Amino acid sequence: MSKKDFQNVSLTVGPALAFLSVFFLAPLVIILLYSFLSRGAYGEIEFTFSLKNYASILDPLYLAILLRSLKLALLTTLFSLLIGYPVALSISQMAGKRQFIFLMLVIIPSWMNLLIKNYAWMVILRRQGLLNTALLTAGVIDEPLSLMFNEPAVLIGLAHTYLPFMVLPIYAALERLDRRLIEAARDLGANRWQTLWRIIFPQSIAGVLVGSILVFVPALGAFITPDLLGGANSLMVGNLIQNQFFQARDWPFGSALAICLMSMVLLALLIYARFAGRVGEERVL
Amino acid sequence: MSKKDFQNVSLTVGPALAFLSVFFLAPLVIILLYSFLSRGAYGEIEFTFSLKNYASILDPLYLAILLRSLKLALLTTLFSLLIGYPVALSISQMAGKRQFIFLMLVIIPSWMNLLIKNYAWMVILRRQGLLNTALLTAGVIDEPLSLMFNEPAVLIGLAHTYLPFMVLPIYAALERLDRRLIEAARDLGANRWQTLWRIIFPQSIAGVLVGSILVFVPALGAFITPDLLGGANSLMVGNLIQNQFFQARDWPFGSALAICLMSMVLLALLIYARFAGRVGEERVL
Amino acid sequence: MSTSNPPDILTVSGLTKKFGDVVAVRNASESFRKGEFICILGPSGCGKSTFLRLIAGFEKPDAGEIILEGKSVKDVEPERRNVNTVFQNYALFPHLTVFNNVAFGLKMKKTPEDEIRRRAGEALELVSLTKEAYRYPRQLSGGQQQRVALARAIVNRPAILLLDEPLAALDKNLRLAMQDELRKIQREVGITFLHVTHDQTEALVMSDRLAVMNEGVFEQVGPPQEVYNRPVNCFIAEFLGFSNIVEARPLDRASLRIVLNHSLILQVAQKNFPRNREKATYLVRPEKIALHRHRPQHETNVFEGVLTRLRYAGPELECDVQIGETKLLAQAIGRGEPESLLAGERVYVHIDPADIVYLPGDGSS
Amino acid sequence: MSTSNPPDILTVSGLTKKFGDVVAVRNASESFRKGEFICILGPSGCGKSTFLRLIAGFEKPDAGEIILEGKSVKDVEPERRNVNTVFQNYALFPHLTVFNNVAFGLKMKKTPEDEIRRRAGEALELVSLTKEAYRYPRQLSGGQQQRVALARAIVNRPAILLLDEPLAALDKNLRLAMQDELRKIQREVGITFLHVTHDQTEALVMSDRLAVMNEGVFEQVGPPQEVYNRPVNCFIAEFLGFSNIVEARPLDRASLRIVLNHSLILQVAQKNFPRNREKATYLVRPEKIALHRHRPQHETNVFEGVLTRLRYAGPELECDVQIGETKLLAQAIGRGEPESLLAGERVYVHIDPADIVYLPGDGSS
Repeated sequence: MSKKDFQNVSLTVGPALAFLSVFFLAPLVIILLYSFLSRGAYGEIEFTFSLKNYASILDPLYLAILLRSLKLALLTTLFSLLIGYPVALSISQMAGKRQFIFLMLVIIPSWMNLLIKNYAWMVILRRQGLLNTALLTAGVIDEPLSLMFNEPAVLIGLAHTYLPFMVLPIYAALERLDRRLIEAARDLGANRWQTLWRIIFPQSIAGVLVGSILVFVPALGAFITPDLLGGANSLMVGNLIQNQFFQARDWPFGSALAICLMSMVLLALLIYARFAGRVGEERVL
Repeated sequence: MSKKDFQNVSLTVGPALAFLSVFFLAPLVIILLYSFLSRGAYGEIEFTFSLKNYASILDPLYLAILLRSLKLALLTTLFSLLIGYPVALSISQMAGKRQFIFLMLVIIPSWMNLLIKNYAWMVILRRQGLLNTALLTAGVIDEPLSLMFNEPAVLIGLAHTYLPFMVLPIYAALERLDRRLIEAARDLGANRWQTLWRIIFPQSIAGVLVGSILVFVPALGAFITPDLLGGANSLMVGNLIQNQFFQARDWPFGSALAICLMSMVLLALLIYARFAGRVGEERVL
Repeated sequence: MSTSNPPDILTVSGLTKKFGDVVAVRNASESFRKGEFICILGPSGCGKSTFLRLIAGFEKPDAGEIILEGKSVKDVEPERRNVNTVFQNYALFPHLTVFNNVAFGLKMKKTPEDEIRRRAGEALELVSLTKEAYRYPRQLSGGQQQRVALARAIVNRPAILLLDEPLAALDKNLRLAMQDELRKIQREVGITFLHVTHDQTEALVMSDRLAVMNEGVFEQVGPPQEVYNRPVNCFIAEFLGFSNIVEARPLDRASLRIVLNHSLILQVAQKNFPRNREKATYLVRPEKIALHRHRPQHETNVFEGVLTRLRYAGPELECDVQIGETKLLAQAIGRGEPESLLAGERVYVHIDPADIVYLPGDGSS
Repeated sequence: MSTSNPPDILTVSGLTKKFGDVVAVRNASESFRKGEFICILGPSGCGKSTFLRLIAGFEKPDAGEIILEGKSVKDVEPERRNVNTVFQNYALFPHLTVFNNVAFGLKMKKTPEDEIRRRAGEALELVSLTKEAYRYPRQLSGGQQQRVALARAIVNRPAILLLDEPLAALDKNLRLAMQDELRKIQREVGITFLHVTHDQTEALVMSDRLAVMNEGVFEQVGPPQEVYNRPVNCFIAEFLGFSNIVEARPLDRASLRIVLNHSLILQVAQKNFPRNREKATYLVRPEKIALHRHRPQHETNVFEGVLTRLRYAGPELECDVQIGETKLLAQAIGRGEPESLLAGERVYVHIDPADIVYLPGDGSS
């Protein structure tokens, strides 16, 4: 039965589909519209078109937060890649049963609630936390260190949260890799490191790109981790949005920030699509 | 080069791997340990072993919240399946270009920040929101309805958040489906609905199971959506945990609740593994 | 068609199917009789599978008519056509047991439970899989899966069974065995088999009638020996096996002599003398060329040549022979005199006039 | 080995490789000479690919020795062995151009830039792919990819080229053409080729020496005609083609006669008379059995029989002949008298005494 022929069935679910497009797109449209409105004196919405919300984003205070978000998201991606690639490679080279166990070790904690993960880090890093207690007891330090409420703490929290999203696509790419390519490289005189760098890595680029985008996008919009592990100096754009909607009650400005965040995500996706397209050309085989 | 032979490379990344296992497992172990400790008078931790945190969970107030979480997670899964399956089927039957567009329509909003999605729903559902305004203007109602701060609002928010995780695995399963099986069914006298029910659906069960687990697990641990869209009567276990760590400062009890949540997730995963195993037996071909 | 033949069960006329700009099947017209075993043979992409899919109803024709058992089925859905298909990779339902696969068609037709049990049981017996009834397809070997696919189709007693390269996925020995088994089963059930293949030997060995397809057109339809020995054009000649294709001019109608390459004078059979006075194309199959160390007596068409190359391929011997400017490929069986020949030796070539076959479809312009 | 032969380039002795309980290669000992084209033929799973992988260094032997150009390479890493492999599905690097694929081996050896350009250019010329140098593998046809794989290996001038079923993925006509091209290239470069295949005809046609492998053991090694005509056991006889395998008892050593099935008395050649007094196993290749309508004169081993079945397979004719209680398969070429025979006809069977081959490896206990 041809695809065309099956459209009778499609027709019957067509309405569901139309409903869904709205369901998915509606929030986007609403936020976009709101971003051009203004906040009244008591937090109510004034229905007048204005670009002032977008102008406000250019305030150095907000710009600094946007740039910090970008920096932390990029660092999280880089950090995850540097740790994730060797881990993925190492797992992909293991024998069947060991491979399964280590994969589970990577996957299962990612099922763990984000809250729980972050609280665990608080337990470790806070002033009266495990690390300070250990160091004090061991006599390495005299008074507790400030390990929390700074950017490194946010970075650790984010990397911990998103690392599995880096490891899994790279692992998948390495698993798909034709083992005979490795044999062919060795056969032609390449030693192990030459094989890794000239054959294995280029063949896993697609996984690296997918992993990077899967880490970068949620890291950019993160708000719980910077809220819990970061201090006032480590706010990210997600916190700013949350703040505008919840505390400041400036919904139009919050919407403009949200649109700004989504534009950055879209930009990242476009860059990814461009790279992926170029890599794809050399990988379609 | 055999797998064994490659272990020279593995050895070099072995430390990274060991480090990671700890990195992944440490939070789990810490939370587990804390759950057996007690809260002191001022929120500090008392290092005495006790099971009383687990006993406290049996308090009817907490049990009700646990059961509500379970109910909402199950309903979210069911709701997503009922909407998601026809959508996935419909997309899988489309021609190449249209298929791509509709897939993007499902995927792109899922990149949208969870906060933004929930705020959009607040914009629609709140007392002075779009829906009430529209209904009032149209004269359908005389005074604003209470559309928010109840379980249905949480359900809508959760389904909206997790629906893509249901659609994509089902779509993937349907795409993998050998089109000749459909032709064979028609050839043997099955009409379109018989083909759908007797051939297509059984062949996509694996996708349905993956989708269900991908929706159920995060829905069970959700805390932002019930926080924003649900009221005091729609709290879920995620909120409870957040509350214990942040407001009540009873970390040991929060840890016990976290362990309880993770046990429920683990149980769901075990049930899934059991089903998947059984389906797998008939699908390995 | 003589009245003693069985009635036509399927007739297609002017059948055409395009995919975009590509014409997959072009104006095909042909009739198939009840109980025939027909092989449709052609290179990949020749349209043979599309032809089968048009008959099954998986594709809708752009033009033409399909008459099945006297009724047009052009606009009938696949599930309402009295034909069944054996798919190339079997397309067995992986979630159903062998028995439920075979019973599927009967269940769809709401056949009573006990009749289903009886008929599916008979079909499984026919393909010797009674013991495997409650296994799943993945637990069977390739050959067994192939037999399940056959039973699943035959159990519905279709007017025509369509087979889409059903043996292509099997290895050589199993394929040979299944060829015999398929023919045996076809004779037992008496259903018309329309069997699509790209394997020349398979088509020659199995078919009652062989239809050679190329670029969407039936080039020649007939008994396999006839198509092999008297192809109508170069394409069929070369597709069906090794061949020497030569151009020649008529020399003398009375003595039936023609000239090859301006030098070699050959006598041909009456029916092979070219219709026109210009050049014509001829086929000489390599196995029709006899090689001798000593000049054979009392024979026409004997030439002296040199054996330039020998290729030893098990039972057969392939030889390149140079006769003046003409190079011919000869094939002999590895026994007796031919086996003792050596490369570089002088040999005498003998070609029976009846084995020099005129190809009407080429070069006769 | 006579001194006029080229020197041995590779010698394996007692080579054994196990995977768990499965012995893939069992105590293999054999020498290969410089410039030889050797085919290793065997059914799938016989260990032939493992043998190749042991030579290449992808697997480490459990026992035995590998001497390459006079030195043991048993413990040498693959990248340091002077052998190169053409992989079954080519294993071309998809992210590198054709040129960079071919140049890869030279780059790894830190060959100067201009020498790389010259030698890779020559290698591409050898396989007629100069124009495709800057394409990517996926832009090439299967046959072209195969030639890139060949160039990529040959450019390194290895002592031995290992070919792991390099033609298996090509379709029939291309495979035949590549067989000729591979042999031509091998003669030009003069490198020893170790070519693994499961295709009997390919092995018979291509090899200088044929090594038949079964269950990890080299069963017979020799020139292809010798292995085909004088196999040492049933397995080789049946694996290399159709065969009549019969049991017989010696009757009279003086007249070299043996008895088949207690009834048929056959004369055999001196070398084929059984060594012992008990029963022996014989092979008669179907193509060695001649069928005649009239009794041939002045011949030994002529029997009267009935033609029970004819199978027409293009150039060949396969016939089942019943002689008393003995059923034989005969193969004839479709020309002259055999082609005119009909099923059910009485025929005279003639078998040359030299064509009744004693199989020393079976039934001689």
